[in-house]
Amino acid sequence: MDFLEPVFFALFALGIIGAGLCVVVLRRITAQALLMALTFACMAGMFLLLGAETIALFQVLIYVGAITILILFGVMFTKQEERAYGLFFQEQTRWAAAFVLLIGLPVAYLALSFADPLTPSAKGGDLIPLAASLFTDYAFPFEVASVLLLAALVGAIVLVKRDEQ
Amino acid sequence: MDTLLTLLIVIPIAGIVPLIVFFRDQRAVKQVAVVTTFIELLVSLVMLAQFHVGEAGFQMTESHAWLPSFGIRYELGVDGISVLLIPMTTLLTFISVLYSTGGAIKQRIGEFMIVFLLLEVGMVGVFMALDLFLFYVFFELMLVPMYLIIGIWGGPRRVYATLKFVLFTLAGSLLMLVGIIAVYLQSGPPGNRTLSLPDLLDRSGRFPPEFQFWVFLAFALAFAIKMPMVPFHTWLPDAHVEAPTAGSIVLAGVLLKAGGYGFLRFAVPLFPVGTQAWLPILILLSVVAILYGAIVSVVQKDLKKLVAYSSVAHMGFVTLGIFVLNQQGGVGAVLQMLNHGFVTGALFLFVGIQYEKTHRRQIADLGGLANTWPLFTAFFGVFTLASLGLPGLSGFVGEFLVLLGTFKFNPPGGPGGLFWGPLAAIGVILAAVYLLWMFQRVMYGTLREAYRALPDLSPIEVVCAVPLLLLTVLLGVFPQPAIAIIEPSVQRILAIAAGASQVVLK
Amino acid sequence: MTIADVVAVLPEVAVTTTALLVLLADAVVGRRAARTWLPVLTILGLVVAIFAGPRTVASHTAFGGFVVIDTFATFFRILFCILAIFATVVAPEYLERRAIPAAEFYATVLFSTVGAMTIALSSDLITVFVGLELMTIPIYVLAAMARRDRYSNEAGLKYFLLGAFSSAMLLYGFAWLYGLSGTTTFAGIAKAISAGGLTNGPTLVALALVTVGLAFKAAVVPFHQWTPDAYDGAPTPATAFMSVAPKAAAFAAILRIMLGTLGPLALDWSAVFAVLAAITMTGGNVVALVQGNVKRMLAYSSIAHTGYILAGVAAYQAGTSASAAVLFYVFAYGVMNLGAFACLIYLDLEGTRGATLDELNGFARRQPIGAVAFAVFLISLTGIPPTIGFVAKVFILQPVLDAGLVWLAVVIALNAVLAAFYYLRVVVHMYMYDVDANAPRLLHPNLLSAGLGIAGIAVVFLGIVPDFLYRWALQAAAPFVLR
Amino acid sequence: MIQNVWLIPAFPLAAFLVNALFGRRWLGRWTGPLASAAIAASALMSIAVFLEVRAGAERTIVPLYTFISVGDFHVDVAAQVDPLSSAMLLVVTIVSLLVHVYSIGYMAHDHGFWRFFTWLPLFVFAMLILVLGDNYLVMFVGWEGVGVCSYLLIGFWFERPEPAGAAKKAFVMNRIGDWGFMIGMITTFLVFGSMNFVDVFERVAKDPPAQGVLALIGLAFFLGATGKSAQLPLYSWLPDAMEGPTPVSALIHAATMVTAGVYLVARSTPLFAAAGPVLAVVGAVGALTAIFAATIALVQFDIKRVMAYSTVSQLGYMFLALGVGAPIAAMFHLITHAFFKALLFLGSGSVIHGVGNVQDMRQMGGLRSKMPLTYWTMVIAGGALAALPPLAGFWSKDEILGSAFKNGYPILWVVGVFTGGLTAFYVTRAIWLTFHGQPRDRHLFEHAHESPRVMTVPLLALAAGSVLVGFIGFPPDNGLIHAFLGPVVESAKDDQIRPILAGTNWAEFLLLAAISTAVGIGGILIGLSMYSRGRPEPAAVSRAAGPYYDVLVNKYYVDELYDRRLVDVGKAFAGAAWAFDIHIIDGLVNRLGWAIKLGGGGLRRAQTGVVGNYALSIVAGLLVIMVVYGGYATGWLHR
Amino acid sequence: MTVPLGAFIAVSAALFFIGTAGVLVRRNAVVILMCVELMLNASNLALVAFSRRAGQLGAGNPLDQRGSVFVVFVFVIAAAEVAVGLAIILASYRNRPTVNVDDLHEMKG
Repeated sequence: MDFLEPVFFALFALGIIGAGLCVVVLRRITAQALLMALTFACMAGMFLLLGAETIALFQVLIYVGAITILILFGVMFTKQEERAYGLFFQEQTRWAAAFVLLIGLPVAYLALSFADPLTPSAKGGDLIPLAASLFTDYAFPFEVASVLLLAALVGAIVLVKRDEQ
Repeated sequence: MDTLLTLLIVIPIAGIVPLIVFFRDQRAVKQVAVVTTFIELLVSLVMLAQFHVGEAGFQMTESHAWLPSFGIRYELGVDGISVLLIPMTTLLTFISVLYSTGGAIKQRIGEFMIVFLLLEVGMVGVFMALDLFLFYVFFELMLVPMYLIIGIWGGPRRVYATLKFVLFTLAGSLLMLVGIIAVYLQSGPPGNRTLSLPDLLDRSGRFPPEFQFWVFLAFALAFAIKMPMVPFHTWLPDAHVEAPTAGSIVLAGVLLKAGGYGFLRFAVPLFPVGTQAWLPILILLSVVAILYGAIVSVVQKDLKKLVAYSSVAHMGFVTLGIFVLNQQGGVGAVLQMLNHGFVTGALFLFVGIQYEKTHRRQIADLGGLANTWPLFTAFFGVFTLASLGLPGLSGFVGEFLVLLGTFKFNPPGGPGGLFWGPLAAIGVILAAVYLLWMFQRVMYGTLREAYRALPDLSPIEVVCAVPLLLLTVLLGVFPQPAIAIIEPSVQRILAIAAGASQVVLK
Repeated sequence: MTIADVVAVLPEVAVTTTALLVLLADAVVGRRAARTWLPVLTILGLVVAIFAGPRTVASHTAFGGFVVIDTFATFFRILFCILAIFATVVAPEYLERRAIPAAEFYATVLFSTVGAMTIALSSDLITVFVGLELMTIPIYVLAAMARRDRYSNEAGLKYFLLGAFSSAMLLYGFAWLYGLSGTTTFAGIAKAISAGGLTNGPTLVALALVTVGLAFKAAVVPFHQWTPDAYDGAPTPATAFMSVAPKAAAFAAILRIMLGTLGPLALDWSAVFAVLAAITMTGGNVVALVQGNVKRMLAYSSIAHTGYILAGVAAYQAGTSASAAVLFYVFAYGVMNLGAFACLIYLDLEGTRGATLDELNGFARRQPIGAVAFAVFLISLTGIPPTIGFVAKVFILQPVLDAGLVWLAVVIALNAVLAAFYYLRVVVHMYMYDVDANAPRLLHPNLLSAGLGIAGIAVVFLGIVPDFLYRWALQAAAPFVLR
Repeated sequence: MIQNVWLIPAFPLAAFLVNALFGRRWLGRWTGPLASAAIAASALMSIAVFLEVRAGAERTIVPLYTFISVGDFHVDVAAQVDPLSSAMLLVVTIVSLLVHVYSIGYMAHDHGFWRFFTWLPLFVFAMLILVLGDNYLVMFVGWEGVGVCSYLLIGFWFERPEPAGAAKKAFVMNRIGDWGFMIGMITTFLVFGSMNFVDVFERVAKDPPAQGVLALIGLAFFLGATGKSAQLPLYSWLPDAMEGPTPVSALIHAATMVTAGVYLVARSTPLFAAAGPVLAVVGAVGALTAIFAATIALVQFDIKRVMAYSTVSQLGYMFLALGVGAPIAAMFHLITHAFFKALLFLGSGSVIHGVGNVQDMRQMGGLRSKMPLTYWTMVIAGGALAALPPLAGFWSKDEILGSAFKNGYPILWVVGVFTGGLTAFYVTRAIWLTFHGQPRDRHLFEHAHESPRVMTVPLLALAAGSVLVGFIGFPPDNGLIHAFLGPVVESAKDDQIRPILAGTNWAEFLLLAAISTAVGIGGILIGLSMYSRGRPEPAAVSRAAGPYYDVLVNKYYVDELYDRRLVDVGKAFAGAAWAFDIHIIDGLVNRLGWAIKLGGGGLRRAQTGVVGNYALSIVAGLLVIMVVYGGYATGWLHR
Repeated sequence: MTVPLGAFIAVSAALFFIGTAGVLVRRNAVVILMCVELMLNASNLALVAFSRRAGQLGAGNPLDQRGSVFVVFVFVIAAAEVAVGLAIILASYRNRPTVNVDDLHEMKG
């Protein structure tokens, strides 16, 4: 299995970066959404490689599932059209590329400085410890997060519900 | 009474309450305002009577913790300098309020009186505060009311003028605030810091020369703008021209004094080395102000502008007197402040009265008014003469002492008193030129038909003018009682400055 | 989770419960009753929250160290509750007129308040991030809450997109911090970083990302551009709240993270912060100067105030007084800025969208109480005594000078002059230009006027008697002593 | 009596106060007699004081109260009663009294009657302060006080523009002189540590400071004197001052105020004496002014202007005397001049009054018959002015010229003698044109009348003075006045001042007197010949003189120089200064505001409203911050 | 395990900046939202990778809980963000049928 890891890693990395780039570059919104889902899926693979099975599962459930679908709904509800830039300063691709490369390349380079090799993952999964810490140590942020969801819920409803009259 | 000074601050505030209650009743508003300012005047006179002449230090001091976690105190006190400036303030305020009840303020009189009483709090406080922070608070407290007075009850270009006034003043005072805080930090180790002037004077030997250099600059900018010294004076003509009469009176009579007072009270004794470093420039600017203000006054077409520019020249004498750093100069500067308060206040009062009657302020539109207004002419003439420094009236004593001090001024290196003194004295000639020319064009000559039926001074206006006249004459003929009050304190300040600068330089 | 833990977060529980009760009550009671009683319920809940918190100065932890109840947290809890109360007080009439669902508005404000409070009491990256999001996401909703108002939509959308973007940056920075230190607790990270310092490349990346993320939340130039549009477009009561609470929360986060966590790098970031502070206050003021719309002008002015507060952060070397100055200023800013925006509600009730200067002409005649209150807030924002704004500026200047940043102090002073120009110009229009005599008097919602009146008096009162507040700020700042 | 010397100025002051407060409403015409009575009281007191001084009270200081005392500077309001001041007291109060009485008649029909009698006693008060002060500061108070009264009284008819302008001109030119006074006074204090005459002169005598310093002080005081006493170059206000009522001209601009400069220099004799070349300057300026003004007086037609230039000229004589070291002669001339010039003015006033406010002599003529009393008194005064023996002017002027000659200033003597001729000529011309010949304006002549008694009695009194006062200087160099004023100059131990108490050298006196009298009579004869016989015809003379005549008629174009050139240049300068104020100083401020607004506009445009741009600026900010942090980390940026 | 930690982080950085670039260059609000999600995901990857590293420094679990718990919270937050974000987009779309953020520049200056 170990020798496969670099292969899988390469595959997933390729998937993440390639699909991510496509999301940015492509012009068809549905394709973009699906490619985003692909990125999420590859990410789940990465999580598996890192031994975070539970996270990977959540990733699939929440991202590949819920979020992608939500976004697809959003796409469906709105009319999509690409228009030419109306104002010259809206065209900023070159600047954006330059800045992002100027920042991204050094950051990526610095990222490689985390050179520690990772030990093979111990078996047994991460679900139990994760759940345990989530509901004990992290009880407070967990509660806050639930309030957050509630707030988002209320907010989303109030924003999209039809007017009463 | 050991809370007399606080009482002076409280009275105007207390007067605001009935003003708000009777807000809609014009008569009541006027009565309340007049009575309040009159009580304030009486109390300030009581304070003056209780003052022990001949003692140099602060008297009637009050000191309470105010912001203990910051080491700031509510500390009041008067010495020979402020004990005269405060009654001047209360008198001018009373006169302004009294005059304003006579119909000069036509709208929102309730608001006007509230704002004016607030202004009085600031003005009185400035001269009593012994804590730098408290001083700053009062210093700025004068700002907003005056801003409103000019902006609401002013002339056609009031908004421009009032914003200019505020921005100029703030630019200076905020830098001073930085300076004050720097002083605070320098005053001692954390926990033992203070802004109380008496404490600071004990510690001012700790201010290193470079520190003094910069902090003095910060203070000097604030005061120079307030005075105003050339070249920071351009707000003054605009502010005066647009301000209502009452505003002009206190602006010229009191607010400008805050600058000179600040120099003398804080900047000089706290930063003697800084003072020395900036001395040549300040002397130069003072003399320039005297001459330049006078020269520009000569060509003014607007009566109020002329008096405003003449203020620049007169305040030049104040700064000159302060910065020659000797007793004659210092005492002369204080006397000049008093004199300028009464005389220029009176001139603005009369320009205002005149304007209320003729609705003209352009000198070219006036003329011959002496034919129909004998009383007005008499008063206005005396104040004009006092303003040009006629001996026997108050203007002379201050200017003379300042000149005397200037001649004595003998700095190591650089031009001395024998250079600056005669130059400054030229200002005395020029004052005669522009004031008499103004008087000639406004009061002398043939009277226009339109003005023939206009009435002379009303009883209220006479009541406003008489105390000023008496004071002008008294200060001119018998200046010594005032000098006796002022001198020890000036001497003390100069001595402190001299002592502290020796400590620092050693 | 023990009883003690619950007790520790009782105020948060109270606020959350209130939010739920408000939503529930809205569903239960009738429209008229709701209109009267929802604000009352909200305010009551917040008052309970204020008194539910601990009164002692002793700090303790709860939830296994994830919640720190110290003086700092207490300060901010109370501040956020006060701001929420104030925002609730000024809103009802506006919500009614603009057909904004009131219950959801109050609930959203309350949710955001919980988030802000969470930031203040957090002690690790996770809690602070969750709190930040709980604070922000309701604000997006608030901004967009006037659904049929295109400006509100635009404000919400812009704020949301950029807010999410910046949150992602902050999160990525957090991730790197975690990677660097192997822990998410503030104390742990601080310990790990003090070993390496900035010379470590990844530390640099993390620091930069965190700086930008937090700077965005506080609206620091050049990360501020969402601010004017979001403030401008949002419904005015929402603007009033979102201009103060998130900013206060952002500074709570900045203190917790930059000082409490990245303290070992303070030498580096404080230099950047000092420059950012100068740029921010100048940029905000200069652009505010040329605004014709008062709401937008106030938005820019709030950017300028960010600069002043940031200067206090940059002056960390002065010790407690720097953090205390930040806290005091945040408090002062909260009251006066919220009040200033709220004063625009009078005119908004007439249908304006953040009055232009000309629409304010004669305001003093049409709405005397509102005009006095507005003038007081503006004077306080200018920093003229005897108002809290002045004292706050003094408290900021003191550590700035103490830290040796004389140039920054001078920049602050000069900026205050710039600011005076446009603040006082508003007073000019209210008091010195008159509208024709026929202009009707403006509506006079009692709650709004009472709230503004009290706030105005508080602004002056605290300007005259600031000591207890400052002492409280000093206590609250005690956890952040770096020398 | 000396201890109560303060009553002397107190009476006029009281009159001033009473008239000022109650004059307009209640007193009305009673103001005149009231003021006169007050002055009379002062005059009586002055006589008493004078007698007491004569009886031996050489110098008494009467302190009243501390005026200013700051540090080492201490000045009392105190009177110094000594021969000099008591003599001046006498002159001032007596002439004032006469002028007051005269004015009751002269001003009778003026609606400003009460005002006139308010200001005139005030003037007397100020003049008395000037005279009595025991130090330069108090003297200065009086000095400026008389200046301002002069201002008020010149501008008495302020509804006309000319008096108003003349008043201002007078005050401003005086102020230029006062500048010098002030500098002299303050420098005196710096050098001597005191402003009291006694202290200063004692120091000069015992321990004189460097001559240069004294010269500076002397010149400064002399500048003050030129302003007040209308000497070159500050004389031009005096002719203009004739716009005031004639009694004012008589009192202020002939008899008293304008002599204050002489009094100042005489008072400071010890100081001047020790100041080296300053006295020579004084003498030269005096002589120059004397001849300069006399030449102008030759061709003026306004009767009062002739008298005004004559006054300037005569004051020049006094300074000449001071310059040649003869202060007693100067004081002597001051006294005689006070009488005869006051008389000339009052006489002119009587004429003007009589003919209905006409001053141009070309419209007069033949008035002798209509106003004989005026005529004869004027003749006496004219004779005194022309220094005909034995009238008062003869004695004093001759003493001046004699001193100039004896003390070694032959050029000044020549100038003086020649000016004497000119003086005789123009006074002859004036009297002839006014009183003799055919009436040139019939209408005017018909209505001319002699003045009422209240005016003529003072004329007579002054005429008596003009005849008799000269004898206080008899015998020459050794008369009453020399004995009396001797102590004033005695303290000046310097070879430049020669107290002329050596006794009379009759031969010398007669010779010199003969020469100057001859020149004077020559002048009179030429005048008579020109105006009574028409030989040579005055018009022909003026044609022949051509441009020179024009120069004289136009008063050497000095007014043009001062008013047009200097004033215009000054105004232009002031205008430029104001433009600088508005455009540069204020302009800079406004420009700054404008620049800030421009910057705001620029930054505003960066706020495009487009989310993408906002995000880009966030990223750009991130980039910069990273670079900065990188810089800190690597050390190429310093914190 | 042969793949070093740095590789994971580098991939996460790449994805993060791809997302960043997307936010900068795309104008469709929904797409921007997607790009933000990519950025969040990049963070998640970094968090998990780091938690793996932190875990092996400590004892017991291969993963440090902090990182993975953080990731879980990010999931929640991302969901909430998407929900609210889409709601805002839809609300805006009702008034002005466009999802093009360039068209929303009525407020500027």
